Amino acid sequence: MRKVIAVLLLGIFGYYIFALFVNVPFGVRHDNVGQHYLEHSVQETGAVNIVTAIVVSHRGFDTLGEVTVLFLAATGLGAILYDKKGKKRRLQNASLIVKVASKLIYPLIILLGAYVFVHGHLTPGGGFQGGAIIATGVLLMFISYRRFETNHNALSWVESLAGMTFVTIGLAGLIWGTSFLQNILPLGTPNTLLSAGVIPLIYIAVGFKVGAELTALLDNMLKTIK
Amino acid sequence: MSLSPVQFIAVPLFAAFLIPLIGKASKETVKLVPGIVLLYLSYVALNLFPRGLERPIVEHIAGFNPPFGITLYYGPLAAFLTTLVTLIGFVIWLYSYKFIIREPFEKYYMLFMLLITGSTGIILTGDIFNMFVFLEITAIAAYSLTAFLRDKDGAEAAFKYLLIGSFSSTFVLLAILLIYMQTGTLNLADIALKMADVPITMKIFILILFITGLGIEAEIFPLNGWAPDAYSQAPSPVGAVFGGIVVKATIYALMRIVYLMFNFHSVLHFFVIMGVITMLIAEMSAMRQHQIKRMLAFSSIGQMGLVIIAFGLGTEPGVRAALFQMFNHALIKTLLFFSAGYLVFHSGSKHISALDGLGRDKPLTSFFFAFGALAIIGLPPFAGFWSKLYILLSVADAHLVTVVVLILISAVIEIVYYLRVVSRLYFKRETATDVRRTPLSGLAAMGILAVVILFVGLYPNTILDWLTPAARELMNTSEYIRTGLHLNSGLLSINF
Amino acid sequence: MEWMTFLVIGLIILLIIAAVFAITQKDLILAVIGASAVSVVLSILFYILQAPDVALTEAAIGVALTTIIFVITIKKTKRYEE
Amino acid sequence: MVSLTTLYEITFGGAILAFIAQHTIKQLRTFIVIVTSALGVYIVWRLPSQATDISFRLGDFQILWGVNEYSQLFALLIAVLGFFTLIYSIDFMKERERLGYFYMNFLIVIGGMYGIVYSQDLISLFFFWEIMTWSSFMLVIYCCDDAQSIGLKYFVFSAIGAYAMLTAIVLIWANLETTSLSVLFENFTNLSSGLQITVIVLFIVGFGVKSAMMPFHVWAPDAYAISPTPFTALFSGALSKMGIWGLGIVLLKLAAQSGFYVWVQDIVAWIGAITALLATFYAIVQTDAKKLLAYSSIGQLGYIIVGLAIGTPLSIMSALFLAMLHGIFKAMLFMSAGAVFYRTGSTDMNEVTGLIRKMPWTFLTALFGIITVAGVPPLGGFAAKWMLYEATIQSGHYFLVIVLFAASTAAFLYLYRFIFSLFLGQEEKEYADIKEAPLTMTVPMVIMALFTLVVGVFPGIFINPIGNAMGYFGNYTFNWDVSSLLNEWGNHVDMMTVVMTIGAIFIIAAIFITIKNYRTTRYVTTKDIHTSGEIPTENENLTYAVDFYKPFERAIAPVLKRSIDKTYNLIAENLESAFDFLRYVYTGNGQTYALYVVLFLAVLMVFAELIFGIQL
Amino acid sequence: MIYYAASILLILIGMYAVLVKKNIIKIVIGLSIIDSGVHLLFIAIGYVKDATAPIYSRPGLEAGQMVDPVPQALVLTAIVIGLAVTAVALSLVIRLYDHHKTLNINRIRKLKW
Repeated sequence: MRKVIAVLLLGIFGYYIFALFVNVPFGVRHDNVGQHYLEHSVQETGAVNIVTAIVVSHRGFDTLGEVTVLFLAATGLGAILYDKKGKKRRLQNASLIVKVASKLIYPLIILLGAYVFVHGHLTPGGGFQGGAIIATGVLLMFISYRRFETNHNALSWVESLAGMTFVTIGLAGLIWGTSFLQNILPLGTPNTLLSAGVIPLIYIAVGFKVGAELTALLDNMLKTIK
Repeated sequence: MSLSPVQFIAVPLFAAFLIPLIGKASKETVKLVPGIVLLYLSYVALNLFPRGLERPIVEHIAGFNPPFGITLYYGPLAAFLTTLVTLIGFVIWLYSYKFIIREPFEKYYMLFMLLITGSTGIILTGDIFNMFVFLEITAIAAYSLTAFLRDKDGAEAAFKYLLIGSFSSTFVLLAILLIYMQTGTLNLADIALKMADVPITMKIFILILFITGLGIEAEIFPLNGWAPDAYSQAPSPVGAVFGGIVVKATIYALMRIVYLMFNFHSVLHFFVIMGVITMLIAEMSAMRQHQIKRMLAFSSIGQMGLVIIAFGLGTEPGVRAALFQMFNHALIKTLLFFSAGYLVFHSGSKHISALDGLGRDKPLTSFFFAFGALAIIGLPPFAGFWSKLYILLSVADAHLVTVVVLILISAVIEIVYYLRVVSRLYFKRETATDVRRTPLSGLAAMGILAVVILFVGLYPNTILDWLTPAARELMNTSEYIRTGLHLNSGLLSINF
Repeated sequence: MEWMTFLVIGLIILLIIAAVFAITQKDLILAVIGASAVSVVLSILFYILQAPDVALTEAAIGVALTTIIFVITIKKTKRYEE
Repeated sequence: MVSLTTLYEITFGGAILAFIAQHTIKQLRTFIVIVTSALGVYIVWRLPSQATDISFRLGDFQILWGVNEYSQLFALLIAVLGFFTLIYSIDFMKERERLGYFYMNFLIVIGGMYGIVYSQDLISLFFFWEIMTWSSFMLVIYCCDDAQSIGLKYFVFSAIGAYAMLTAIVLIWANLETTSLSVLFENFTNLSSGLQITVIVLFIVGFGVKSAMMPFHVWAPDAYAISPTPFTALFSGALSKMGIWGLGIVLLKLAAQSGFYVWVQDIVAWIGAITALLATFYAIVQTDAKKLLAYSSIGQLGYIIVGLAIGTPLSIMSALFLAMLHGIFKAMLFMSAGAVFYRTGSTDMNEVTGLIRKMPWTFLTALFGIITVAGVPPLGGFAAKWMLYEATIQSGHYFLVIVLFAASTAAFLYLYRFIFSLFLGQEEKEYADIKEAPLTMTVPMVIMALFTLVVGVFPGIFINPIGNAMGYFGNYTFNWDVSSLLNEWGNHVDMMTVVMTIGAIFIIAAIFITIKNYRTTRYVTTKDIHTSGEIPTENENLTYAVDFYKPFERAIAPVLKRSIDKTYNLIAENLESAFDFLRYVYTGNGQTYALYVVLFLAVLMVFAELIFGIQL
Repeated sequence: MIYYAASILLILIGMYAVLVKKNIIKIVIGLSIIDSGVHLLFIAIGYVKDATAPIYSRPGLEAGQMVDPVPQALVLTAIVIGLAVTAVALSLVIRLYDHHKTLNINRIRKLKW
């Protein structure tokens, strides 16, 4: 019964939504804010990766929100899965090959993550991607080594400090510039590592924060009840 | 540092990041942080308020001119709502101070701060995608807070909330996508400007998606299934957060979007109809509830129905009445949740039938509940009276006498279920009394609210004088577009 | 670019199949793998649509992290749907 | 010093202070309460000469408070009754709990009533009306057992009335853009006739609920009976008069201008008469003294409504006269019932008997009270009733007068029962060591009792202020002596002579009967009753008051069976179960809720296509 | 064009799972599939035929040759938000299983009235 109703309703919904898109041409250039960004962002922000420029500069506030959402998820998860009793992961030790291999790969992954977020303004990727990569690296260690422990203290320090750095950069813009999150550093030459003003700084903060948060999140999930 | 509206968002956020660090040093200090932050925010609010009334402050985040950057729009309406959120937030903190003593309370305060960030963000932002982000922040914080007690019912309520909340975000996202596709911009003012060229089909579907998406959090029937569960199973201050902050911010978002982008009159009448249905069904359901907080939740939905009716009139008195009702409802429902929280705590049961005779035992808490009940019914000399009166008058001005009658019928139903509880409170009971006392911080929070409610009831002009420009702002779309787009006021906010 | 079109069509068919697999499979682990397959295909599609940033993100988050947390959850609850 | 604002400040301030005092310095509480109400009396007394109109803006509305003779009449009643009932309550309430709560609400009720009669605009009228309503509700649920459902019934009916009123106010605002009463009176004819009758009906319902007009009276008996007696006295004496006050304005100021006046008059008059008759029937079969008095109250209010509805000068005067008088004698009667309750712990007429020698002052009050109710000379009730009948006959409502006579005659039955079963008859052993009620209770009662006598002799002391008050409704001129009544034909009825004559007869008869009876009576207990050979058991109630009017009850049983109350209960139950059904929408399943969301979306989309005819 | 169809289909499949499937983990999977569909739709409307990614990675690239970067930036945010929601949802699932010992949503409906 529920199936029939659901299919019927979804049919109606899908039909109308699809009907909306039937007349929308695919792959056509529109005259919109995106064009403005493509044309002016390099001068305005110094970043050659326009997506990064938008994410960190033009829509930096969104990114702040995004970081907040992740932080929120980690906090919420911690609150929901909180348990007074001491917690232990219940994973088995992996085989020796996996162990050794992951020990070898682990620093490389971390390095890759760092590379991705440091070069956010130049190449695809940025803080989120880098942070996620770092978290997967830690996850690898979690899986391979039963006793692998992250330093919680350090994690939460990193988490908080990185978040505060982001906000502080924003407030610095308010103090020394004209508005929140405004770029207060020289833009430098596009396409070099030390360019794009505060973008790399923000992305580094975001990278650390996301990495720490996702790690904490995984740790929390792995360790809970049962 | 000069004052700027962005602090409403940045400062609580900063505090949320700071809390875990402070928690390492001393757990008790953590409890103070939100209070300090909210006090600071009220200072900011009081300072910015006159400026916002005089001339909207448009803050350009990162210094990019609209529509290429995100802007914050601090006009009379935003000034009013941020002040409201700050005030409610402060009393909720005061109340939580002794109420939330369960571990991990520092997480509670973090979530609470983030929720404040989210809702002020919704209110202030002038960018539609940014609004979505803040909606999500608010929603996720709300899910987590609902399940904060980690009990069976809390998790269930939170899951339902999340399930429907995800639908909400999907629809909002789809609507944003359609808007971007059609207008090529995300700035609210710019969208409003370019919306005229959008084909009507598209417009209506965008509107439908927005109504559905935001209507979920604004508790429009039949999208409000999550609300009674979430309100009743969350810790009491969180119920107050929902009724006082989250819903208000979402309704604001919905109405801002509707008024700004869609100017059909028939659409507004649709809101009147939806409001009436929401109100009636909620009040009728509230009457048959056995749990006090569930009853409050349904009553909250009913009141939101009233707000939606008033917004749907599309007249300036209507909007003003709706804003007034939002203000009063935020205060009163918070007071009710606070007192109900301690009543539940003292009686040890969520059920109404367990409340017999608590009026004798816990005179002050019961007094505040009775006070809130009388106020929310809309009896003078409390604040609720004026807003209900204004809503009725604006509805009658729009020649909708049937709606007037329906509102009054629902008010009668409201009387029945509220006073049933009140008279139960003053009933005799033979069982042993609860020796625990209601803590001073809780009573202080309720006391502040009660004083404000009474004050506004006796001097409604204090609020109404603020509301008139706020209502005008919502109605006057062209002014919003003008200030939102063309004033180069990245400098404005700082050079005062 | 004819082969590209075919590739895209193939990928999209794969996408839909993976999604249907994900929601019909009784074994939740397999279902999650289906969902992660959706993410993989999506990531490739993002790349084809000239969105390397998004592709990278989808790969890191959609494929790796989301899948992992699903798997952890399933480990902590129940593997098979009733 | 003497102004309306001070009056409000003192009354409401006193309310709050009383509450605070209860929780800090208990001894101060009584003092504050008494001083507050005494100051109220003083200020109200001095107001006409000194008060100026107060006008200020509140919200979008011009609030206007002012004093006129009409409101002054009611304000004095409120102030005096409030003062007396509060004095009465000192000892009566002494042993009770939560006195802060009690006195706070009591003073708020009084303040609310002042506010009503002095308000010259609809908003402040409604404002104070609702304040009065909720504070009196708080007093109704002050005590015990069934208070919950009774209080709720009271409030729901009040709310229906109040909201009817609010609807009328909203309609007036939407059409005339005013809330001022005087502007409304001037411009009332500018409204369309449909709107006129709507407004009138809504106002009549609004005020009718408070004045216990049929069919909105069902809240009254229970609410009167359950509330603490000092408050019942005020409730029935003054609070119900607020409805009368409003009805007076609606009928004589608004309805009189509309084209429907004749219809409205007749219908309301008949409603009033039926109210009087039915309430009297109900009163006869009551066994609880307070309930009996409550029904009697409803009946008396019915007379007053008739008087107002007929609308000739004489009838208006009689109505207002009766209203004032009713305020006093019903307070007296409730107070005496309360005094009995205070000493015996019961007002059940089947239990309590023979208190005449134990509580002589209480008896005297009750006696004066019932004589006034019955409208027998020499007390004030006679003048009032007499005027009412005369006015009714003159205006040609002959059937109405028959009904009123019937009700009036039947009223003797319950009045007799009241005084007979409580005070006369056999003394019970269990009440052997009962004493007279304390002074704080007897003094107010006796003062008021004497007052009814004075009014009986000198009706002018009422009639002249009432004549002034009627100036509010138009140019009625009266020029009557203090101690005489005037009928339409110009005949004076010298009350002094009447009173003297009747008084002399009464005294002689009383002396005669007393002397005669003292010689022949002997003491028996109530158990000494012939039971036709059956031995009465211990727990069988054999007080002669049981089944006092059994035959009569049987006679009017068909009327009583179709209780309006039951109908309301039936409606309420059905509504509740209907609501219960609606509640099933919330199934508790999150998925279903999600389905609702998609359903809503799909329906909207389909509608959009249907309504806007979208081309897809 | 086919992208539109594919993403809408994904959304519908996800919604079907949310509306019909009894298992709450399945429902969460459904939610993430809905998200994927919306993301794909976003990227699809930003696409411009024969254009490159919006990165000035080599000299000579011009604005006219690039796809619209804004939807990409939005999707980036949306993906992270989706992850956050999924994580919270799954933690709730764990809690629910802990209390109810079942994943069947029909048995998790204690809160009716």
